[in-house]
Amino acid sequence: MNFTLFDLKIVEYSFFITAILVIMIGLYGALVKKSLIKVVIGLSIFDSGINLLLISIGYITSGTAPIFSPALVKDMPLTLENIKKLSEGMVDPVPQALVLTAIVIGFGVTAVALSLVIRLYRHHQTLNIDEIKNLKW
Amino acid sequence: MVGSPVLFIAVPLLAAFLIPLLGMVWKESIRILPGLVLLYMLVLAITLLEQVMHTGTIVEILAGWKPPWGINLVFSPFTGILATLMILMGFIIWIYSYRFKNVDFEEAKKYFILFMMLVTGSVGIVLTGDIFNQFVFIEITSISAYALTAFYKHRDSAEASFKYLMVGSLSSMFLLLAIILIYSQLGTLNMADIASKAHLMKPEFKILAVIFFIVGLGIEAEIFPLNGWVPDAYAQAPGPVGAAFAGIVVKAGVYALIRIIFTLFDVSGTHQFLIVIGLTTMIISEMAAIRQDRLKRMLAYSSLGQMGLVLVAFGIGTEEGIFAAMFLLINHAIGKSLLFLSGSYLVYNSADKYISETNGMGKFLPVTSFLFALGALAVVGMPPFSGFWGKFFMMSAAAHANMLLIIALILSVSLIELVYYFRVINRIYFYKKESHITPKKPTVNAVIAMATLGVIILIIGFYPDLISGYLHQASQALLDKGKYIQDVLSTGQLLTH
Amino acid sequence: MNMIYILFTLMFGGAILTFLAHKVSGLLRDTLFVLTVLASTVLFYTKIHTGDTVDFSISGLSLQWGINAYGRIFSMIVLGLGVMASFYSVSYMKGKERLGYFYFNFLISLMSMMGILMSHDLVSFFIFWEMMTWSSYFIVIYNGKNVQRSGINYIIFSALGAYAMLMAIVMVYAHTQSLMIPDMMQAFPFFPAAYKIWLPILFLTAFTVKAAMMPLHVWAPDAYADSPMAYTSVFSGALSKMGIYGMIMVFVTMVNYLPDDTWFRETIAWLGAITAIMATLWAIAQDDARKLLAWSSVAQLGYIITGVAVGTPLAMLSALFLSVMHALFKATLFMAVGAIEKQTGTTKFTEVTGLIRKMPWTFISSLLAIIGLAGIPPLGGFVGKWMLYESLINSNHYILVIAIFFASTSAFLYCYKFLFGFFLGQEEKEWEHVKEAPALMVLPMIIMATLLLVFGVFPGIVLKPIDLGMQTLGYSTTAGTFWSMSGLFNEWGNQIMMRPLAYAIGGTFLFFLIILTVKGFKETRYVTTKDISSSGEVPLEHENLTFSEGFYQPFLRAVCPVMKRRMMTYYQGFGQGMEAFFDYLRRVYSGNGQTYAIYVIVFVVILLLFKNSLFG
Amino acid sequence: MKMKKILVISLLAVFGVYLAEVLFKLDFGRQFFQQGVKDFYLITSPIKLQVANTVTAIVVNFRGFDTLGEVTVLFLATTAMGSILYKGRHQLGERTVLFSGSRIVTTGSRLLFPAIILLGAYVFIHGHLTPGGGFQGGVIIATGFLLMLMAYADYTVSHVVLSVVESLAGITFATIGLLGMLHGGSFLQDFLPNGSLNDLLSGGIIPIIYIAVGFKVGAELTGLIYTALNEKD
Repeated sequence: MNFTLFDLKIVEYSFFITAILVIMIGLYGALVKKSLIKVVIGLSIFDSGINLLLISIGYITSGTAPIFSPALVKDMPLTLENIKKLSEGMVDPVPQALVLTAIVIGFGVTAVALSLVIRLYRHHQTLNIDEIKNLKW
Repeated sequence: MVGSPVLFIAVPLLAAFLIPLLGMVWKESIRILPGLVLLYMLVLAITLLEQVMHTGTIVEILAGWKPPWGINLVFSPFTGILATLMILMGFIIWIYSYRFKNVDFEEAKKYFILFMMLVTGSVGIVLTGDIFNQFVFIEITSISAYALTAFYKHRDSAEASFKYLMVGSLSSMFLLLAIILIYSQLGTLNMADIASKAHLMKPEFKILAVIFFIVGLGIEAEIFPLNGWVPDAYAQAPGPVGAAFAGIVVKAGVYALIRIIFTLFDVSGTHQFLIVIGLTTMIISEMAAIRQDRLKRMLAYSSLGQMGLVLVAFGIGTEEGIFAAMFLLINHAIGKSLLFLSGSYLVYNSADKYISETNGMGKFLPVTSFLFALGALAVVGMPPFSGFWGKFFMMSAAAHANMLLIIALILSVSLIELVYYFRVINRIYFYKKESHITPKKPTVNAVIAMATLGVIILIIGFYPDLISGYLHQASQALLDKGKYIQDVLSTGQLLTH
Repeated sequence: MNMIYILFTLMFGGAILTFLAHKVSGLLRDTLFVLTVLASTVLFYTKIHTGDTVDFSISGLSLQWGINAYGRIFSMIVLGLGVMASFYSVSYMKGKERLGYFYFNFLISLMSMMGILMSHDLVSFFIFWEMMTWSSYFIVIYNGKNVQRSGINYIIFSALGAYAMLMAIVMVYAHTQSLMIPDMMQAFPFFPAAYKIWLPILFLTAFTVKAAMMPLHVWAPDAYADSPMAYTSVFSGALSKMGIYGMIMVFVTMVNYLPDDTWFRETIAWLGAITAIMATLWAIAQDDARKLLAWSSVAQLGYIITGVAVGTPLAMLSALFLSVMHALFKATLFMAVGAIEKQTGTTKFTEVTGLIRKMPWTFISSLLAIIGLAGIPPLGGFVGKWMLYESLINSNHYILVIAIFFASTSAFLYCYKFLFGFFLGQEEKEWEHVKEAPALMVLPMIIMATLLLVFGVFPGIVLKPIDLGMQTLGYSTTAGTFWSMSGLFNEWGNQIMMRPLAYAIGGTFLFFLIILTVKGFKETRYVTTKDISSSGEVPLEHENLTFSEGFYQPFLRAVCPVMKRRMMTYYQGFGQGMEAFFDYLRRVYSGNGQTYAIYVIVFVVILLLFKNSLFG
Repeated sequence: MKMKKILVISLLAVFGVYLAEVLFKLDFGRQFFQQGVKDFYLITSPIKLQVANTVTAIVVNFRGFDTLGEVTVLFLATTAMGSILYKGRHQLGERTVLFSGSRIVTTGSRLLFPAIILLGAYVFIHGHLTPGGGFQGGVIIATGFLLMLMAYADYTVSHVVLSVVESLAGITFATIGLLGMLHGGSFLQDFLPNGSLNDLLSGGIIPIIYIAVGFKVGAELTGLIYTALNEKD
């Protein structure tokens, strides 16, 4: 019997487990930490967790990158059948495209968040989120 | 053929990229160009709307790929009306804020770019037929909104914006989670395709996706436990931006939520959930509104309450209910924007915006005060202004669905709303002006913008037929899920193969 | 274009033009205002006939306007008072601020009252009802006194009523798919049992608010007293009658079909009676003429409500007749108070005395109105009250009769207070300069007082249209049984020989009038309040020795246990409790961004935990 | 405070368990759906578009509209940051980092800078052939500028140039979209000859858009860094 690491359920799902753990850590940071910077870091980690989850959705066991590189298509005519056969071993490209967008958006949000933190520090002279609540009720 | 729906996105984006360049050459252009773009969009929207009402939904394919492979925009009667409403509000608010930050070129440039993108993002949310694309537009809208909320430098606006950002980024994460779940099951992102394949999803995935969508979009649609940021953001943002939030952004959020619930999945219980959550939102925010001593916060809470009412109306789920919801939506967009626009002149002087600052303004700012009162009457649903019809249709839809208890609850909450609006009107007209306040006369363009909104309120109030035909078609379009799927999936020629 | 459209266009256009004319010139504004009222009255009476209707539809709702004989009774009150009050207000409001605003709302409220009477469908009824509410609200707060109190009370209660009505309307609409009032009447007997109970209750909530019935009356005294007197005459005279208009319709079309309607009628009748008693007592306790009249209005409406609730043909006749009479005498009285306020600047009995010789015309019209109010023959009030007593006795409501009789008798006390406080008593130096009010103010009062006399003597003039109206409602004609037009004194009370009694009363009245006048001219010595000495001391100038100070103290002490509990305190307590609760509740918006984020997660977790019961 | 921690942890535990419960129903490493859009992309991209990197084909062509939105998000983020940190016309910010690096650092940076830029350009030009693309290349370029800004205390980047570059790049993207509309009837439609697979000049509009995106992202990220760096009270 050809036993590989991937036969273990826990290893097989390690991507998901890691992603969920990263999400939890990020959320914990965002919800509990007092420092605004840490809150932003927490949100950013949360974002990474989601991105990890997104990318692992598209994974296919021992799949290749969805690129028809010269080495791959070297000596076969580009017929529909050949391409189909090649594409069966490739991982799903769509989550990769989506994650690219998600990362960029996450980056944009983080940039805005950090600039807001600078403003808040300027205004309140503190980064403690519990002290920044002039607006309430 | 004036154009196609994609121009609603492409033209303002092009203009947004152009503004920094043009601004170097001709400074006034940064103010004029957004207006021209919005005007063009308005003309386009009205033309397309007229066309759609007669010939049926326009589905525009992008990049030459037929759905579900490419992204597509859907200009149906339902989305078309919302898009037109948003663009109209955007244009009016542009008129209002034409002289905004008159002295500071850099700030004005950023304001106009961000504002235009706020409108464009909201229109994109409404028009797009792809969930991931919707997510991108939600982010465009949100980032513009964060920046606009924090626009004033010497107030607590950064605090409000940070709260908005915290909750907002959670919202986008949950949206992504929902998209991941859907993609993992169906391998597609197109709304119509998802809707037609929804039965293939495992139920636990479907329900989890619905929950994450409700949370993610609920933050944009401002439902109860997720709306803590709303009063802060509305109150701290500049007046026109507050109006845009109430008139444009929240509408997009509600649209997205409604689209998910009505079209994407056929999960039972979502309609009842909408009703419950709408009622909770309405009750709690109206209760909070009556205890406010700051005008803009009061308006913000009131806006929450109104949106709760809209959700209840959507939750009824019948054609009548959706019609009523659309009516309420339009009324709220116009009325609440008018309140924000005129209200910000009534409390122009201080950053605190206490309601007591409006005392006696009726004498000094007669037109603004009058329009404020008009907006308040429209929002509380006094006949013969536009709000009444929305309220009436809503009530009669609920009665048809045999939800008498809900009617009673809504009406008793409306009583609270009535009280605080009339308290403000009383102050404006019958109190003595506080001595340290110097009234600020509205500029001409502001008066024009506010008066336009006032006239719309009166016209709809006296002649609701003007829009009710469109709204009936719109509500049918929303309900007819099969037609939506067919319209989208049968569009266009597959340009390859 | 149909005349009905023209009527509404005229009134609405007139209102807007008047509002705009305010910016141009005062004279133009006044002219336009009076012309609008006059023109619409003329139009209504010459061009619009009973039975005229117009149909139209808005957003798929088919609506209908028209006028029937029943509406005509009330249109008489609305337009008649409208014309009188418009002349009066031109003079009364002279020199005040924001007249454009005042006249605009005045005309809108007249228009909406006509609209209520001419609506044959529930939606336009509701629209006009709400327009009436806000236009009158804007006038209530016009003076700027107690704006947050009286104004907000008024709007809360009105809205409470209006929303109850809206709910009833949508229930009817959902059930019958039609908004027409006649359709509703026809369909009512076939409604489900729960609807049969709730519909009348909801409608009555709306109408009794405007008619100021007991638990919902608290807005009325303040609102009546705080609005300008020129409008209060319409407010109390005509606007409150819209509540009666609606109540009668509810009783005729709905309560009659209740399987067991006795308890319903009894409850409302008793509420009306209690309103009458309590409001009378409160009226007696007032020192301000506005408040006194306001409470008195509430009391009078209580009788009318009792009449409506009892619902026999005679009771209904009396209620409608009393409505017309109340409009006349209460409007006259409010106008008189307005005239006094205009001339002296105050309306307190404790400050003004002895105006009889200075304002004789005001006095005479007030006198007639007071007599009418107190129900003394030969004025209109007597006829109405007599019919009310009779109907109550005929329908075996003996205790109710006693209650009404008690209220009615106690009303003499405040009537006297009003008359005595203002007009009789010593003349004060302070008021020497006071002159009679301008002719434009006096004339409407005189006209109305005269009408009161005429209607009292010839009640048939009023009873005939009322009878027509009641036939529209489904009553058989009362002309032959209760009254007819034959003879000088109409034989409206054929069960009782009225004629000798009336002659006797008339004779006595005339006798005393002549004797007292002659005696009065001969023997009266005019003194001031300071013309006394008590315990060897002459009172100082600033001491208030007016007779009206502490008027009726013993009586009030006797009834004070009843008056200790005021409805208002309960409402206030409720309101404060609610606001405290709201204040507590809004603390969920803690102001901390992190808390809001935690709410999001809490929400997610709740949804996840209950996902199986929420979504299936 | 402790309460809050416990509350959050328990909430997160519930959330995580539910999420895991659902995700573990997926067979990791296998395709979970029958007729997804990905098969179409994988086949069409090399055959019709002649694009070797399917991800790029999706990002720029199939879902090019998303990318336009994404570029807009970045553009808005820079605008937003500028707006949020803006202090008024006459108050220019001061550099936070006031000291230069040592001679070795500065020289090394100067040496590396062209190489980094070149790498970035390579990455975005070859976006349709190899892993990478406009965003990645743009980020690499921005790191080059970051290096320079960190190494030199007085290194400045012209805001005007950045803004012109980013505007022009954005306009290029939008204009190509509109040209596609003129040419073929739909926005962002490919209207250029596609060439052949794995050639540098293949894939129609994809290289052009990715070059524009590369410039734009590079300029925007540099702008963001520069704005944030000049934030000192």
